[in-house]
Amino acid sequence: MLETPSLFRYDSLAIPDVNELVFGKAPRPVKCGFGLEIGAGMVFPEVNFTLPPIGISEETWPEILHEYEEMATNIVRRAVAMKVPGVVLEFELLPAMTEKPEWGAEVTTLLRRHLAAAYDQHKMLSALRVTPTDIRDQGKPPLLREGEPCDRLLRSFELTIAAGADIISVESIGGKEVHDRALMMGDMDAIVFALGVLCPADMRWLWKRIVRMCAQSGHAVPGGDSACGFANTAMQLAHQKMLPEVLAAVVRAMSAVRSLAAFEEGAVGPSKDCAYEGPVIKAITGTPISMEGKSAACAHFSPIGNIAEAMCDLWSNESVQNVRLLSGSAPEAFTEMLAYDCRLMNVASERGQALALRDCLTASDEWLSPQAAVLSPAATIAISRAIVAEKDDYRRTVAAGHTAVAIIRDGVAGNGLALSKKELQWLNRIEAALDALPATGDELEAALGEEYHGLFRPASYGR
Amino acid sequence: MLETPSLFRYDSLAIPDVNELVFGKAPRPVKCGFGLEIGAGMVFPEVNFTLPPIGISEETWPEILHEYEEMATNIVRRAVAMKVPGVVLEFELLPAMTEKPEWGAEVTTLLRRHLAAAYDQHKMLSALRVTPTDIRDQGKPPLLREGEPCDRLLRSFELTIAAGADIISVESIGGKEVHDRALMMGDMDAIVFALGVLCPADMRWLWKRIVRMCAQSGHAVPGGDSACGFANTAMQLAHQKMLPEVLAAVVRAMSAVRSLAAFEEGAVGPSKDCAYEGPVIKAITGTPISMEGKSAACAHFSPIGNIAEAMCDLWSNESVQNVRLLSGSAPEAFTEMLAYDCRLMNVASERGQALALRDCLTASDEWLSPQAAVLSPAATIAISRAIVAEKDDYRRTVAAGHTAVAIIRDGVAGNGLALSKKELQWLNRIEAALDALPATGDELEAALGEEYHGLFRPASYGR
Amino acid sequence: MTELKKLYDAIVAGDAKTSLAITKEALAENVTPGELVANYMIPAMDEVGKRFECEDYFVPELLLSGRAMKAALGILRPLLAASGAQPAGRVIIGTVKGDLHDIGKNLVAAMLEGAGFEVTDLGTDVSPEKFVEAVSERKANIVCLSALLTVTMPAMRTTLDALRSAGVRSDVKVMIGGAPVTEQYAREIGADSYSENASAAVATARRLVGEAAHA
Amino acid sequence: MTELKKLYDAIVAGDAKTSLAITKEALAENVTPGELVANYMIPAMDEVGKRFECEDYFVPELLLSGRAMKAALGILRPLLAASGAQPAGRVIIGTVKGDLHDIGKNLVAAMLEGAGFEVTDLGTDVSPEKFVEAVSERKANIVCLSALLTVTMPAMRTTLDALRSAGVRSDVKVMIGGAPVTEQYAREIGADSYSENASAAVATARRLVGEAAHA
Ligand code: B12
Ligand code: B12
Ligand code: SF4
Ligand code: SF4
Ligand SMILES: [Zn+2]
Ligand SMILES: [Zn+2]
Ligand SMILES: [Zn+2]
Repeated sequence: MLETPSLFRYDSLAIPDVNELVFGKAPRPVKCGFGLEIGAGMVFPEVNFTLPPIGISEETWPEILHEYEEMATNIVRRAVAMKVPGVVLEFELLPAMTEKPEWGAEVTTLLRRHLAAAYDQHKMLSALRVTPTDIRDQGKPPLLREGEPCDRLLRSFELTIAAGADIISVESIGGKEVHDRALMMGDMDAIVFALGVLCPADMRWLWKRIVRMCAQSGHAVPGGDSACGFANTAMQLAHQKMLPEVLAAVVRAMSAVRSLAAFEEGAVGPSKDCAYEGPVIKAITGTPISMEGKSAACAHFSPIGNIAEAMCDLWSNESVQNVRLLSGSAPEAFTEMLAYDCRLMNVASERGQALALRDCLTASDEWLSPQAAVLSPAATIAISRAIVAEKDDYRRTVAAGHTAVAIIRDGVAGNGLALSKKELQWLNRIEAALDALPATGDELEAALGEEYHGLFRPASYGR
Repeated sequence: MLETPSLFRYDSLAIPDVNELVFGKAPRPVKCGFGLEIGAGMVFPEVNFTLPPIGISEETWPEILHEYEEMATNIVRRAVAMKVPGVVLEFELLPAMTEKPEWGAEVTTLLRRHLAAAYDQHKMLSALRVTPTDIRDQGKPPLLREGEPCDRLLRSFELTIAAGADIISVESIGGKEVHDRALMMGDMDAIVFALGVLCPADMRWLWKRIVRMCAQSGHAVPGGDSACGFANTAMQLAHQKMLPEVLAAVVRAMSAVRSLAAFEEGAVGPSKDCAYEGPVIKAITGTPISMEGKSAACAHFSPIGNIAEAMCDLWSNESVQNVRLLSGSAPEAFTEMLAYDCRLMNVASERGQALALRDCLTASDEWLSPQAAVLSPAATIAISRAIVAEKDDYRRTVAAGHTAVAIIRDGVAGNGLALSKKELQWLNRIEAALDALPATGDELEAALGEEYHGLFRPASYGR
Repeated sequence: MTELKKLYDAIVAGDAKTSLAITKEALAENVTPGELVANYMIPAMDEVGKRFECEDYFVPELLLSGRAMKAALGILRPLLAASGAQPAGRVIIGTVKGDLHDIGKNLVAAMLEGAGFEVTDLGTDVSPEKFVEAVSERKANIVCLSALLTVTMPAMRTTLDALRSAGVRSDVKVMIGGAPVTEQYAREIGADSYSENASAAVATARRLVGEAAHA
Repeated sequence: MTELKKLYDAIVAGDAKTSLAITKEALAENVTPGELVANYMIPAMDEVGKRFECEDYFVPELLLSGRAMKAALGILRPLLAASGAQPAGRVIIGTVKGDLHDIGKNLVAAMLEGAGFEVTDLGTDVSPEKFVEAVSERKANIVCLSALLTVTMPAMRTTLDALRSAGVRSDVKVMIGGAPVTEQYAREIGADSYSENASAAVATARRLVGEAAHA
């Protein structure tokens, strides 16, 4: 089924002034859940949590519910004790809970019950984000717009919304079948094709549906998607010294285009925590964003621990297992840490020091890694401008890539960003590849190496 | 053996100006380890780590060494990757490693080797703090100045210094046998007797010896002691709603007197991380201090996560077990988190924003808990002044208690500090008890309830 | 009758003097020890426990009430024993080998006493052998092990092993606790139960005694 | 001889065309396949592995070298097989049931191939039965299991159980890996080994084959 392309495209920035791009404040705040308003001046913790090692089956299901009960109890208790002005809980379904959508819905109900009780008893403002797993990548090549996994994914949105999800997100995987290979081969052509052509096509198809389901529910808001499977995979690989950092940085900037597509289809935020492309989304659309940084060291290391905080509206720990630490459970401990970080930001805002804190957070990471360099408020504005200046997703992606290269070059030239010889060679190689790209995505597709064509189904992208 | 009382007593503040009392800067910086200078402008992470559940015996010893190898490798790797300007590792011996001092020394050697390698290969500046366990509390009543446990403790200092410890600390327990009972009974007389009479007597005896051993070594510095077994026990009990918070706050302030005694005997800092009395020590003596707060949520929850950071020179995570998180090992994850916090403070200092950040950190906790209220820079100066205005430890302790009560009352009256009726009743009760105290410690001892006299040996305190 | 309600009040208020005085008066007036305990003292301690749960009482209040209860019990116990009445159960408690933390353990002990258990506290750093010895000597129903250090948790297992080797494991229920201890760990080492805190420990102890009675 | 050094260089440089061309030339000049593999190709891949270790190469360079090696091996393998030469070992690899992460697993597979192992990649979300089937079909020496989710780690145990029930457990060595997996977990479920990363996996695979030979 081919779709009419959506018509709305951002062509200017909701936040053109870099000094308006700061944590806690978004031009289009989001109200949801139990009295929460996100982006209206305050930053709230977004607590993420997951199961310790345990198989998911009918047999273990009661035990699994018990784990979620325990996590919810501990997190809510700590949030209340910390007197947070509000909190978001994110429930990321595990694959088996999307395969069987009723399971995901059951946990949603359970978590929502805890938030309702905290609202009743302690007036604690809160919202529940639910993120079904994109399980459509099972076939090789994957079938994205039909088939059993696709049906279950859509059903999972439906059931979790019905069970009380306040914010809906997903980390969708369209385009990943090509991007994974391309990334490992360091092949810029194929990377750009995946990010600029395939990804947005799937995003627009999927998010049209999510937005519709949320609208019908009357209570759920479509939060946003994450380029996690793309840009965070690259970041992890760079962390493990498997890919150059400059490649990860350029992929990060380019990935914003595919995530933006969700917002052009009607997503309203808060964007997903692991979507480090969030600041670009915020600058362009004005929606509040969730970010994670040092507070997510439980889930992954990163060179962007402070700078990631600079423009956030929710502050997350990405994911932590329900294991025991000396103080108590890990989800409870991370709730406390996030709450303290948020307290600091909110007090800075109250005292008129938000920009000063934002700039310290930024400066502390900015020139220590190319991946940090593309995340500063200034870089965000530059990348955002480059994106909205172009009309189609492919050209936006290329433009974002060029801008990222330029930012990194500036950093090396004038700001003491130190790159190894190897990294510099890669930067040249990336730039040369970007320069050599054809004018349209179709031309690029035609020129693509044979090995990539077998990896994806054109029909999955309406091509 | 009675000792001549030491003569030196602080009678003024090294930092009389509240605006000079800020993180990273101490009038008397400490040089130690591999090129590290603490308190000279920058804040460094102090990483703490400990074993996962495992018995300590001849049999498990090789496995235990393997754990420490792994922890050291991971921590150092992360510190290098984060490009920290310097780092302190703290090795807190477990009781069995002090019982058998050779074990503690062996781990010291191991850790020191990792720091030496990082210095050689990466020019990473560092120091190793070693903290033997005060194992003298085995007898009932405990024998503090002689006997097997005392000998082993002293031997543990000797051997770990010889093995390369750069900074020596201890969490000494003299006075605890009385304080524990007094705390649980909420008995102010006995609390003051423990903190103001017994504790300082043991501290002076013990620290005279530690200072001498360090001086003889030519390389180790006597770091300082922690009132952990007193004030942090109270904090934990308040956290569990077993004791009123106001009692914990008053005990905190009073406990500074006993910890100060180490410095009057020659300790030079950096003080111990869990000694939240650190700011008072810094204000009075000018030595750099280690603190822990939100970053120590892995080890204990607390109402002072941000305010604890305001004046630190080292920033610690207190203790985390070598368990696996999604990102990697927990000690490695906490190394990253501490490093980001330090980056922020150091950049703020560079940009002339240190005081602004300090004040945001302070304001974000200050009036949310009486325990935070007594930890602000202003409260620190007030408590410090009250202490140095008195000549003997007993009167200093009473003065610190009065000042804490006054600070809390001010908070309630003018700063929105909310106390429950129960807490207010306790505050009155505490104040009344302080008011009714006799003029000297000896009089207090004579008036003490019978139940306390059997708990301690006067000879252990030279009484 | 008004007199006796004052016994309840004295215990709740933690007033040992009054509690002792009223108990003596009541005995002189021929009120039975059983009635005093069942109708006034246990309900008083239950009320204290409730206030503690609701965060209306802190530990000091709790301990003072415990003392008031103990003062009264001091004169009642010999009479009760003579009349053949039994305590709620006999508990051995201690912190395991290598571990000196005792604040939590002391609280558990105090709460159990308050609930009418006969508690023998072996202190801290207690070797497996000492636990075994005490079980046999005291004819205990329940053994409570406390550990605050992860490196001393394994001593809980060793203690259980020692109880087994000594052939007394089936005579007692074993309850464990302390900050690093978990439900799962209790299962792993074959203890009968775990409790998170002192009030939960009382409820569990009651359940364990019940189970033992029906076993 | 200079010609052959170029084969080494081509593989190190990841130049598949040249590597193929030189291999053909060499065969035409009657150099034995065994010599090409042992003296030029394996050393070249070892050098590549070293550069990767020293962070001088990233994965793309590594994979290109692997391709250059594979291109040459493509024409050598039939000849080697005819001469009775054996691969370093036969490996079955896959991501366990319920888990779709494959980047790490793919790297391990590529490195093992580079080191001369014959690798059968079963892909992701592989059921225990499929592993069992492949082991019997391929006469594998080593089974490699990957898992990135803690909730799919238990599928490693299930797979080992299936190998046992099928009676083929003793025919193969089992190596496991993936971010959440640990040495201790390997021991717990009775796998033969764990490796932290792809280079370590190669070293371990060599050791396991050696052990199997001596067993
Ligand atoms: C007070 C304290 C001390 C005091 C002890 C005073 C005393 N007389 O007990 C002092 C300062 C002496 C001390 C020393 C040490 N300590 Co200490 N200590 C603490 C602290 C701050 C509070 C413990 C406490 O009393 N809590 C209050 C009580 C009421 O709670 P609780 O003990 O958990 O008990 C409750 C429940 O657990 C339960 N419970 C307890 N026992 C039982 C038993 C049964 C049967 C049941 C059913 C229930 C139950 O009911 C209780 C009431 O609700 C904790 C921090 C913490 N977060 O717990 C560290 C802590 C326990 N100590 C720690 C360490 C490392 C040490 C030392 C090794 C430090 C050192 N290197 O020198 C030494 C070891 C001494 C030794 N040989 O045992 C670590 C332990 C790490 C670990 N898990 O391995 C902790 C967790 C601190 C930390 N975050 O790192 N400590
Ligand atoms: C990329 C990625 C994805 C991609 C996968 C792309 C792909 N084709 O594989 C996408 C986006 C699709 C994805 C999806 C999901 N993911 Co994911 N993902 C990651 C991420 C960021 C990187 C993994 C990676 O490729 N690393 C790079 C490779 C090279 O490293 P590696 O896999 O560790 O492999 C090395 C070693 O482990 C070892 N090794 C690996 N396998 C083997 C096997 C053997 C035999 C040996 C010896 C060695 C070995 O060698 C390799 C090379 O050195 C990690 C984060 C992280 N920190 O790891 C999360 C992570 C693994 N994902 C996670 C989650 C929760 C999910 C989802 C459930 C999310 C969701 N709720 O929708 C889904 C599940 C999908 C499914 N059914 O499996 C969690 C797992 C939590 C947990 N442990 O349970 C992680 C840890 C993220 C986090 N911090 O929360 N993910
Ligand atoms: S960053 Fe980590 S967790 Fe977040 S979604 Fe990506 S893999 Fe999944
Ligand atoms: S605060 Fe915690 S860890 Fe630090 S010393 Fe005290 S108990 Fe020991
Ligand atoms: Zn995520
Ligand atoms: Zn301490
Ligand atoms: Zn410590």
